[in-house]
Amino acid sequence: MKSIAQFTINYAQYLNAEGQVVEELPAFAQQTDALLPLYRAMWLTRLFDQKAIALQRTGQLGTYASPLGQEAIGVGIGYAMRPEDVLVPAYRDIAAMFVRGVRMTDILLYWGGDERGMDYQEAREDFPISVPVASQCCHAVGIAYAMQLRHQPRVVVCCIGDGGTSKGDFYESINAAGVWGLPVVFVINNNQWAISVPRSAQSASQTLAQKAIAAGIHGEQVDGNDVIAMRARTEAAIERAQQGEPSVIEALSYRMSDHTTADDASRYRPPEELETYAARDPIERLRRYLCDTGSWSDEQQQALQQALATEVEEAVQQYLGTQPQAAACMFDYLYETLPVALKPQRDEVVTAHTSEGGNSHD
Amino acid sequence: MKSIAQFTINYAQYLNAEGQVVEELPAFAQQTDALLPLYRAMWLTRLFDQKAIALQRTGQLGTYASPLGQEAIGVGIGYAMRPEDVLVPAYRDIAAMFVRGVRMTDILLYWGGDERGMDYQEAREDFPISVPVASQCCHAVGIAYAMQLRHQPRVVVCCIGDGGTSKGDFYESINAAGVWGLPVVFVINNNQWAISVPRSAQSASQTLAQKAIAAGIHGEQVDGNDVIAMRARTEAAIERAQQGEPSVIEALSYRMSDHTTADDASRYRPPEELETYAARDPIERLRRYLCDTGSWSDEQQQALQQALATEVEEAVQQYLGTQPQAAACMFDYLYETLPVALKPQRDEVVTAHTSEGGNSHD
Amino acid sequence: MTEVTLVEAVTQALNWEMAADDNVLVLGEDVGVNGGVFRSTAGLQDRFGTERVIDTPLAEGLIAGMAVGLAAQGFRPVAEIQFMGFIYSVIDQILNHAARLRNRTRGRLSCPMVLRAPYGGGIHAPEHHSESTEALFAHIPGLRVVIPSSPGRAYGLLLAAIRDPDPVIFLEPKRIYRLVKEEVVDDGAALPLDVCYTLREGSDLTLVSWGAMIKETLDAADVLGEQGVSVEVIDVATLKPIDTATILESVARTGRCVIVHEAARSGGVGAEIAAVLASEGLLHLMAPVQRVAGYDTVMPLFRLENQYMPNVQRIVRAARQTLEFA
Amino acid sequence: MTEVTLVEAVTQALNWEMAADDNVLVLGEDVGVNGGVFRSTAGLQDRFGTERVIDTPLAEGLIAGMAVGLAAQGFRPVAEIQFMGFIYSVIDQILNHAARLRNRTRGRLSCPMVLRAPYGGGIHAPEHHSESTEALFAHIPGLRVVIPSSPGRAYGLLLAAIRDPDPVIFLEPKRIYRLVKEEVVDDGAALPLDVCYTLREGSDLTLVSWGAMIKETLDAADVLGEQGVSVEVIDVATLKPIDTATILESVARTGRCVIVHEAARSGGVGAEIAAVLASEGLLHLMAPVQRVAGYDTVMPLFRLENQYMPNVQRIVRAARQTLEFA
Ligand SMILES: Cc1ncc(C[n+]2csc(CCOP(=O)(O)OP(=O)(O)O)c2C)c(N)n1
Ligand SMILES: Cc1ncc(C[n+]2csc(CCOP(=O)(O)OP(=O)(O)O)c2C)c(N)n1
Ligand SMILES: [Mg+2]
Ligand SMILES: [Mg+2]
Repeated sequence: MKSIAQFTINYAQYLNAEGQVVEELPAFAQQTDALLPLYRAMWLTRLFDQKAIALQRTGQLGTYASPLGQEAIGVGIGYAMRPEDVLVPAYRDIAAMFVRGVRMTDILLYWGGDERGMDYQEAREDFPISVPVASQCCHAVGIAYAMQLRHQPRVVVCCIGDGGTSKGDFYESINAAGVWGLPVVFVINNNQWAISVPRSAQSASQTLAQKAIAAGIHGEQVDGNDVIAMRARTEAAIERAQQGEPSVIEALSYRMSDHTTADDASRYRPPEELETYAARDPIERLRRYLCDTGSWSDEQQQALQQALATEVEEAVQQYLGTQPQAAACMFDYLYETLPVALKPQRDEVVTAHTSEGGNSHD
Repeated sequence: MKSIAQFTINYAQYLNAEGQVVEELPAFAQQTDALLPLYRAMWLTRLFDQKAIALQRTGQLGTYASPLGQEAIGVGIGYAMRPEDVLVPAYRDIAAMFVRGVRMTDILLYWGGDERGMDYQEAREDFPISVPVASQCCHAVGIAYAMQLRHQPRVVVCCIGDGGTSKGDFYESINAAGVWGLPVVFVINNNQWAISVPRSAQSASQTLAQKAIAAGIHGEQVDGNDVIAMRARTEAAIERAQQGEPSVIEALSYRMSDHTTADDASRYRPPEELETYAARDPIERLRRYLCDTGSWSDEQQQALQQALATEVEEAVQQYLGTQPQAAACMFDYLYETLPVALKPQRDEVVTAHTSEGGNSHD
Repeated sequence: MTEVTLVEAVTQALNWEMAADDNVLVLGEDVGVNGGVFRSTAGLQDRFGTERVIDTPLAEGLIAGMAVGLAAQGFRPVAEIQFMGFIYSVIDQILNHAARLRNRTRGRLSCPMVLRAPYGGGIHAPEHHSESTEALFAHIPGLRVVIPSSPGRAYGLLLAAIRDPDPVIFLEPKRIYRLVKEEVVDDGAALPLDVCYTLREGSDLTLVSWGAMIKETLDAADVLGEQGVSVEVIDVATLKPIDTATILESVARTGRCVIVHEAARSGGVGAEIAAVLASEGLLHLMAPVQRVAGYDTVMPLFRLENQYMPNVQRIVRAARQTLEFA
Repeated sequence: MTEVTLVEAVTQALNWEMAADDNVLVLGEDVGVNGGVFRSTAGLQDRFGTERVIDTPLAEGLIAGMAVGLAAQGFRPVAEIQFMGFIYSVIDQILNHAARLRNRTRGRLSCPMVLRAPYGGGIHAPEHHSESTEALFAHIPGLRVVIPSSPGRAYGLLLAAIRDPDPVIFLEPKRIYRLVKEEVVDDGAALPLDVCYTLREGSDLTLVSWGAMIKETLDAADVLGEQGVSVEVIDVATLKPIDTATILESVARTGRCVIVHEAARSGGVGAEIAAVLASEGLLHLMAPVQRVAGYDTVMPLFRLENQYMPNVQRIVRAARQTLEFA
C-alpha cells in the first residue's frame, strides 16, 4: 500500500477568548477604529435578538430563531462581502443580513408571518432565508454559476448549520462548486447543536471543514466567535473564490439560545455547556480587546447601547404598525400573471374578506 | 493558522497490469490454486456478458448493463463476503451476484422484463439491483444498523459507481455509517465514466476514496482490475466493519463496454482510452500470473471456457423457456393482501387477458 | 383509562407496540432525548434505549432509505419526518423502493415501515411548516396513507399501521394534536385500515373529510343540524386505498356530497373522491359535488393562513348551495 | 419546412431559443457531448459551448436547485432530468423553492426555469424508467405542468415554457418521441400555455387525454367514428393549471366524457378533471365519467407493460359503455 494523497485542515484565530491577540492581526484590523463598525453590528444583532424574543413571548411575533452567541459569524461575513456579492442565508443568519442592509423590520415581518419581510429593499439579489435545511446550497451553486458565466467579479456566500452538513444537498453543492471552480464560499455555523442533536451525532468527521476534501475544494476551521478571524478568513475565501477556488469555512461557535422560541433546550442540553461557552462570547471578547487597547470606554458603550436600542425600537414600531396584506394577495405573486383558471378562487377570497369587513385592496 | 487534522489516502495493488507481483501476496493468494475459483468466476461473468449482449442484439433481452473489464471488482467482493453477509448491488454488479449464488437465469429475467428475476433463490437477504443511482446506499445503512442492533457478526457490502458518488444519498449514507460505526463497506466501481460524463467532471476530488474523509471513516483506493487486491482489501474492510469501522473502497477500473446496450460510447469516448485500459484487463492479468507460475495451461483454459459456455447456455435456455407471468400478477405482490378497493382492477385484468387467450392463472 | 390528546395517543401507541414487539424501532431527527419537537416520542428513548429510539443525522432521504433496509431485515421501523415541509426528499425512497420492494422481489423482501409526519396549518408556524400534501403520497401504488382525526383513531390506526406488513405513510394533523382530550383504552387494540369512519349518520347530505378538517366539518354539521339538516359525516381515515364503498353508499342515500380538505384543491385527494362519485355514484347525485379546500396557491405565511384554510363558514355555505340545488 | 419527430422538435425549439436568447441555458446529465440519452439536446453543446450546455454531476436535487439559482439571476435554465423515474429528488426544490420564489419574495425574485423529463411506458425500458407521475407536480401551486403530444405542440409549447416567466415542468412522452413525423415551421412561434387543444370536434362523446395516450385516444376515436360516433378529442396539454372551460364546454355539448391517461388511476390528473365535471359539469352529464388509466399498481417490468397501460380496446370499451348508458 502506498500513500497517494494527503490533506490538512487548518484553524484560524486572532483574538482568543480573553480578547488577547494570538496571531498577527490582518491589515483591516490593525486600526482598532476599523473594528468599531463590527462591534456595533454585533451589538445591534444582540439587542434586536432580545427584542424579538420579547415580542415572541408576548404574542407579537411567531416562532423565531435566535443567533445569540454567534453574532461574529454573520458580522464577519457581512463585512467581508461587497455589495455586489450575493448572500444565501439560512434562518439564523440575520447578523449578516443586517450588515447587508436588510431592515430589522423585514426580519420581524418574516417571523411575524408576512411575506413582505422577504422583499428586501437593499441587497435585492440576496436570497431570502431558507428554512428547508441545506436546500439553499444548491441555489448558491446556480447563482455562482451565473456570475462565472457572465464573468462578473462577484461571489456568493452561502450559510448553513452543522446539522445541515449531514444533508445531501450540502454535499452535492460543494462537490459541484469544485467541479466548476465556482465563486462561492460555504460558511458552516457550527454552533454544536441541530435542535437536540449534538455535533458529535451528526458526523464522525473530526472537523466539519474536512467535508471540503470530499469535494476537492479548500476547507478550513475558524474561531467563529472571533469576528476578526471570521472577517479575515471570509475575505480570503472570497478572494480565492474569485480566482475559481471555492471554499468551505467551518466557523466554531455555540448556540447560546434555545433552537427557536418553540424549543426548550433544557430538555437535552447539559447546563455546564452554557457556562463554558459564555466565557467565549464574541462581543465581550472584542470589547475587552478594544478596552485593553484604549479604544473603547464605558461611556461609549452606554451611548452605543442607547443608540442601538432606539434603532431597534423604531424597527419594532414600524413592524407593529404595518398594515396587514389583503387576503387576495395570496394569489398576486404566485405567477407573474394569474392564470385564468385561478381567477374564481381569487374572487372568492376577495368576496369573503370584503364582506367580512376585511381590508382587501381589491 | 495551525494544522489541526491530517489525512492520507492509500492505494493497494498486488498484481500489476503485466501480472507481476508488486507487493507480498495476502495469505489466501499464496497458493495459486486458491485463485482458480476467482479466475473461473471472472470468466463466467465475461462469457455471460457476451451472451447477454447477443441476446439483446437479437431482441431477446431488454436494455442490459455490461460489467466488461470490471469483473475483478465483483468477484473480489463476492469471495470476500461470507454467505451471511448482505450484498446491496447496483445494476453493474452481476459478477458479485453470481458469486453470491444468484442465478444467471434470474439476471436474464430481470433485464428481460420479468420481476421474478429479483426473487433470488440463494442470498435471499441480498437486495435486488438498484437502478436509481446511489439510493441503495441508504438501504445498506439500514441493513447494517439491523445487524449491529442484533449483535450479528455480519456485514453489508454496498456497490456504487463513480457517478453515483456525486449524489447526496451516497454521502448521507457514508456519513451515517460513520456516526453509528456500522458494519458496512461501500465499494465504488470507478470505471471512469457515468454514461458520457467522465470521472473528472463528477468531482474535483483527487480520489473518490477521500470522500470517506467527509464521513470520518476509512477510505482507500484499490486497483479494481487486480482481483487479489479487491478480495484482500474487501476482506480487510469486512473485518474492520465488524469491529465498528465502516469503509469506502474506491476500486479503479474501466468501463470497456458502452454504458448499456442502449448507449453508443463512440459518441463521447476517445477511442485511445479503450486501448490503454485493454492492456490492464483483470482476467488477462491473472491468467498471465497463473501461467507464469505454472498453474495454468492452454488446455485448462479451453476446458474452462467450454464448461462455462455450457453453463451459460443452460441458463439462457432456462430463461428463454420461462413461461410469462399471468397479467394479474401485477397485483399479487403489491401488498401482502390485496386491499378490497383494488380487487375490481385486478378482476378487469384477469377478464381482459383471459378473454384474449392470455395465460392468467386466475 | 385516561383522557389523552391526539399527540399523547400517538405516544401511547408507540409505547405499547415497542413494548410488545422488539422489532419496532423509532428513528428520526430529535426523536430521542428531546422526544420529538411535538413530544410525540417523549420518554421512548429513556424506556427503550438509544439503539431502538434513534436520533439520526439531519437527512430525510437517509431516514426513509434506512427504514427500507431495516424493514427488509424484519424490523418495523417507525420513521419520523419532523414536518411535512421536509418530507419531499423521501419521495424517491418511498416511491422507488419502499412502495415496491415486495412487488419487485415477488415477495422475497418486504417493507413493513411507517413514515410519520405532522402536517397542516393553523398553528402560526414558520414558513414551509403548514402545508398539506397528502395527495402526493396517495397517488403512489403500493402505499397506504393514513390520517387520524381523533386521539382514539390516532391510537388505533397507528397500531394498525405499525403492524401492517406494508409501508404506511401516517400523517398527523398537528393543529389538533392538543385540541381535545378523549378517553382512549390503552389496550393495544388496533383499528381497521382501509375503511372510512362514519362519525355521524344523516340522510340529507354527506360531508367527507379527514385530519384536522374533521373538526370544522363536525362543527359545520352542528350548524346545519340546527338548521334542520340531517348530515352524515365521514372521516376517510385511509386515503390510500380509499374505501369508496362507504362513501358511495352514503351518497346513494343522501344524494348530496361536500368534500372538505385543507390541501390545495386541484389534484387533492378530494378530486379522487369526486371522480369516483362522478363515475360510480353519478346516478345518485342530486347536486354537484363540491370541494371546500385550500386554494391553489402557496400556503401563505401565518398572518393569512386562516384566510387560506377552509372554515366552518365556507363549509356551511357550500353545504347550503348543495342542499338548495334543485 | 421539414418533417420532424417529437424529439427533433424539442431539439429545434432548444436551438431556436438558445440562439434567440443568450440567457437560455441547458443543464443536466449527459446533455452535452452525448446530446442526451434520447438525443434531444444533440448538437447544442457544439453550437452553444460547454458553458451554456452543461453536463452536471449526477445529482438531480442539485440540478433543480441550481436552476433556481440561475433563474433568480435572470437566466432561463432548461434543466433535464434523464428519466422521470429519477425526478423525485427534485420535488423538494421544486415545491419548496422554484414554485414559490416569486410568491415568497413578493416578486423581488422569480424563477423562469423549465424542468424537462421524458416519461411514460411502452418502450421496453428497464425498471423505474416507465412511470407517469405527472400528478405529483400538477398538485403543486405555483407550477405549470405541460405535456406535448405531437411534434408541433412539442415545439410550440416548449418555446412557450422557456419564455414563461414562471417555472414549468415539461414532460415528454418518450414512447412517441419518434413515432410520427410532422411538418413543423421552425420560426420560433410559441403556442399558448394554459389551454387545451381540441384535436377533433364531435358531438356524441368527449375523449380527454394528453401525452402519448393521445395516440391511442385518436385511434379509439377512429374506431368509434367508423361505428358512427361523433367523437371530440381534447388534448389537455397544460395539466396545471387546467383549462377546464374548454372541457366543460365540450361536455356540455356531448354529455359524455371518458378520460384517458397512462398514470395510475387513483389521484391521477384524470381525477381532477372528473371532479370538475362532477361539480361544474354535473347538469350536462348524461353518463358516468369514466377514466381509462393505468392500474393502481406498480408499473410492471416490460413484459407486462402493455397489459398495464390503456390501449385502444380499453378506451373503446369504456366509450361504448358511456355511449350506451341511458
Ligand atoms: C430539511 C429539513 N429537515 C428538518 C428541518 C427541521 N429543522 C429545523 S432547524 C433543524 C436543525 C438544524 O441544525 P443546524 O443545521 O445545526 O442549524 P442551527 O439551527 O443549529 O443553526 C431542523 C432539524 C428543516 N428545517 N429542514
Ligand atoms: C438517480 C439517477 N439518476 C440518473 C440515472 C440515469 N443513469 C443511469 S446509470 C447513470 C450513470 C451512472 O454512472 P456510475 O455511477 O459511474 O455507474 P456506471 O454506470 O458507470 O457503473 C445514469 C446517469 C439513474 N439511474 N439514477
Ligand atoms: Mg447547529
Ligand atoms: Mg461509472
